[in-house]
Amino acid sequence: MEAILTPTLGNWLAALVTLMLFSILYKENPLYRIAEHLYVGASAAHGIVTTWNNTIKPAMTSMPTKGTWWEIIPMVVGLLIYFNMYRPYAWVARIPMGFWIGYNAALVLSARQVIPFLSQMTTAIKPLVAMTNGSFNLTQSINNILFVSIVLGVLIYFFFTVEHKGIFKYAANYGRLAIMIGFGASFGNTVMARISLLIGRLTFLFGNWLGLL
Amino acid sequence: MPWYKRLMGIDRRILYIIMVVGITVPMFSPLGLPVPEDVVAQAAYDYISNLPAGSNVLYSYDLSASGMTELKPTSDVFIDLSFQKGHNVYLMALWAEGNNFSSLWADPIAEKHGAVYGENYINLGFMVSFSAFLEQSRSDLHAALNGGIDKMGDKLSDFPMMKDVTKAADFDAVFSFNTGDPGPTAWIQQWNATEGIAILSACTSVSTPTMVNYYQSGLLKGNVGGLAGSAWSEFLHGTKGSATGGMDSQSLGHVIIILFLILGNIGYFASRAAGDVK
Amino acid sequence: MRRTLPAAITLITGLIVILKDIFISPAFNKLVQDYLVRSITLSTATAVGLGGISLIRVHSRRVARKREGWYNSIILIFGFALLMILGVVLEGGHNSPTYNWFYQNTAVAGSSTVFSLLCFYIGSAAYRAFRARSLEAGALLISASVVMLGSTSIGAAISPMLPKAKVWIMDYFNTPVIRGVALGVALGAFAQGARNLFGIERGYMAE
Amino acid sequence: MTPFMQNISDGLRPMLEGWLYTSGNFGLTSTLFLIIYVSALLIMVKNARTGGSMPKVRRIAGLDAVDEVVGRATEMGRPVLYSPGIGDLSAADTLASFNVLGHVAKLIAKYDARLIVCNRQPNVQPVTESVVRAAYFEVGKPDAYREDDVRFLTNDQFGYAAGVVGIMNREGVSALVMFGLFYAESLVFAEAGNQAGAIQVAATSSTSQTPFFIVACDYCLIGEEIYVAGAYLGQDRVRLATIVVQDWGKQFTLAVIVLGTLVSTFVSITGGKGNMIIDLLKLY
Repeated sequence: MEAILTPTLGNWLAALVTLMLFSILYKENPLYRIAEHLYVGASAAHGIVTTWNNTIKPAMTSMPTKGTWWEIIPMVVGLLIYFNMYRPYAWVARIPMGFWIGYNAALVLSARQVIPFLSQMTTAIKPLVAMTNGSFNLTQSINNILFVSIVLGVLIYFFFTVEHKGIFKYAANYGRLAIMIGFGASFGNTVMARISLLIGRLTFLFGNWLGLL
Repeated sequence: MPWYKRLMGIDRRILYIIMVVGITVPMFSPLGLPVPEDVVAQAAYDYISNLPAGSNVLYSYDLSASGMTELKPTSDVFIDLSFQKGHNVYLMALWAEGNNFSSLWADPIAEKHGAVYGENYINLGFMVSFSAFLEQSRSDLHAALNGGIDKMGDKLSDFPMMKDVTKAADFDAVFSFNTGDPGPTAWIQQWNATEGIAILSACTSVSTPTMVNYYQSGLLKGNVGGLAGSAWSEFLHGTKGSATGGMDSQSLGHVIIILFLILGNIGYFASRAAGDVK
Repeated sequence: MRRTLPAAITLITGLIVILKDIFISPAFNKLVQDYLVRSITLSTATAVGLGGISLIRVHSRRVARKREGWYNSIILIFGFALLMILGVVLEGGHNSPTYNWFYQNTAVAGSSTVFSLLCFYIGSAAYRAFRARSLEAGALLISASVVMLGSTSIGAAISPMLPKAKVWIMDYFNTPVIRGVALGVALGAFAQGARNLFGIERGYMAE
Repeated sequence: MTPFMQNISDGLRPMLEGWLYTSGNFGLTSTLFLIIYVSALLIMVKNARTGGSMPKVRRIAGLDAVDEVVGRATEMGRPVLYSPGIGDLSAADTLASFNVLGHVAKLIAKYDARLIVCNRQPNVQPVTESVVRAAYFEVGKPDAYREDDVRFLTNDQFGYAAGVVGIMNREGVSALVMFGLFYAESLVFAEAGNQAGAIQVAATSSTSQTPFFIVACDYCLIGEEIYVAGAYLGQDRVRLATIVVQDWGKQFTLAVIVLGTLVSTFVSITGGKGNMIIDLLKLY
């Protein structure tokens, strides 16, 4: 098999898939559809194959040797989810769903998540009057005031049960403006990553495939 | 049609062509602009280079192919650095795709240093359920690693470098090359919050603000953010890799996007002045 | 039975996990680890085929009824079946060279390509949607431009102030905004977890 | 740490060690916070169930848009595409998304329009199926539910994105409703959606993706707003009650930061060291 499936042929296939998917930039077309369907099908299979090889198969082969027969129970519980496709007994599928949701909801709500929350709170605290070596530091003070006031403004913006009126209105508007500036910065800071991706793809096309680089 | 209407209605496909050309040209003839300094990447570099020889450093490839351009240069630099400093290098992946890259990127460097598998470095493979792994490894690392096997399926207990490493706390630092979750957040929540293990990260520039935030909160010891961070770590390491070269395409790409932004706004304000839009 | 049993399972499972996080008892912790966490892994793994079944069901029906674009569905089923068979039958499964050849050159190539489309979309979004319609939109636009220029070598060449302005915006606007939003998000997420745990929200059980 | 807090912390350590949370952390403030927060939540829920008075929730523009967008889609006779994001069940955003999906599905069922749901996670797929089926059942049109319209695409992040873009174009989707955890594919959906002529409403708690949604989508929810969406859209008293507790949490956070900042400023001016408020919080 390896004799036929050479790296060069592989590069051709990958380049074909790449160009067909890029064609969506022109408009949706039959070539895009072919690549899209191939990609979706292959990657969907990959998810199942890796789960089978990494989890289910090892668990089943180790049952007789390690005596972990109890593992059949959670596997059967997992299989109950397939009842979801059979309408009259679809409710049976709620058993694994309930199990997963319980576990995951608890992960969302655990003391472990509270620690980063409290830690973030401590880092929002800064002295409004900053001193460096015993003397007043104006720039740092202004920056600190800006920092703390933005955190507070943003928090107030997210008050849902307090009507945005009076001082709250000003604070919330200030928070919202800060959110826009902050998110604008995030946007600008992302451009670099996106260009990197295109560089990576162009390097593949011009270098690995056409050998021009 | 008035000029401003034409300016507002440029076909997006023309914009796309301009972008491809602008980014491709420097790939063939570099402009040679200087690399800007990056203090957070510097912190990561300093942290790893200050770990004494014999430290156990876990490099986790929590990434998909999309992170290749930005993360491979960093991986090259840090794996090389760790071998130079005589660390024990542990490789693993929280992402299935990362499992390929851990070998693809690190093995050539290990070979260059003449490192012995199982003594100087080892590949622990891919963890299907990251949350289960991170949890279980706190008490029993070997069991958590796919039931005690390495990437190739060999028994961990046969390797000398796994003898004294039996729980998460035995690692001195974890370095996550990541393109999303599970990544540093998971490591911090599970290993840093509970075991106090130092976590470092190399991320794409999308996640950089979040990671810098973590760094400032002390949750991360350092972060190599995006191509700029990679280029700076190449500079610190004294190598000129693909990150340094890619920075030129970056500069041009940024300028083009800003030009689009300005063009769009000129068109918008002109038509507003003409009373066409409110 | 149809509602109480799943709700009870949710609550009990959740409480065990929460208790484990609060009180450290090594024996209890190990028990939860060895059985509960492992059960989650296994039950999720056995359920993974459901997605595949849904996908193949939709597309095989499309082929059977010769609906528009049915030949694309054949390609999808082909790609799916090929990797399924190779991944299960071949020695080494998804680590075997043959499997990897197909996977790398279809799915991985596809992944990098679709991801890199973002570069183009950022360009068209900058042109189309980034208009200073209001004070807020203007603020968004200006901070994005400054940060964009400040990130690259060209920005530094235009004015040494730009990289400094970028760092200042990131440190004193971006960071506190993300922190403020994250604090709210954390509180919201706790409430969301509690609503699901205590069965206050269970839309999937209405039938 | 201030000497006073150091004494307290040293005194408490032997008592708590081996019991509360972890070896590295105290687990004191985190546990306390969790217990108080959840208790407050449960008390408010009980209060709401027995008919206590409820504060009003302010308007959230992005959420009001959901009904409008679905309505417009119906008028045009084109389908609505719903994405619950790419997170699995362990993401709070995904859990929040189910409630919004339920609301959207009910509207669609009522208007006899068409809803397409695209999933990326195998274990989210059955839950969304149940939610949509339940919604059709509740509206009294169980037979109008089409199982082929709640689809699983692929576990692959960008494979999922490629699939959604294709479906958007081929099915002539008029509106794209995205509630859940999104990563880089956010902008692919938003821009490709725009090019396909769909109106977009988006919500995610991910701070790295919200900027793209703000720029490229017609309506966008920010941060915590996604966690109030279900209650807001359903106008359900019991769930609205939990929003009040979320607000108390924020007021508490605000108070702590203000107090901490005052102490910090005082310490800074007098040239002292440490901050008791921070030390106290750090008993987490």
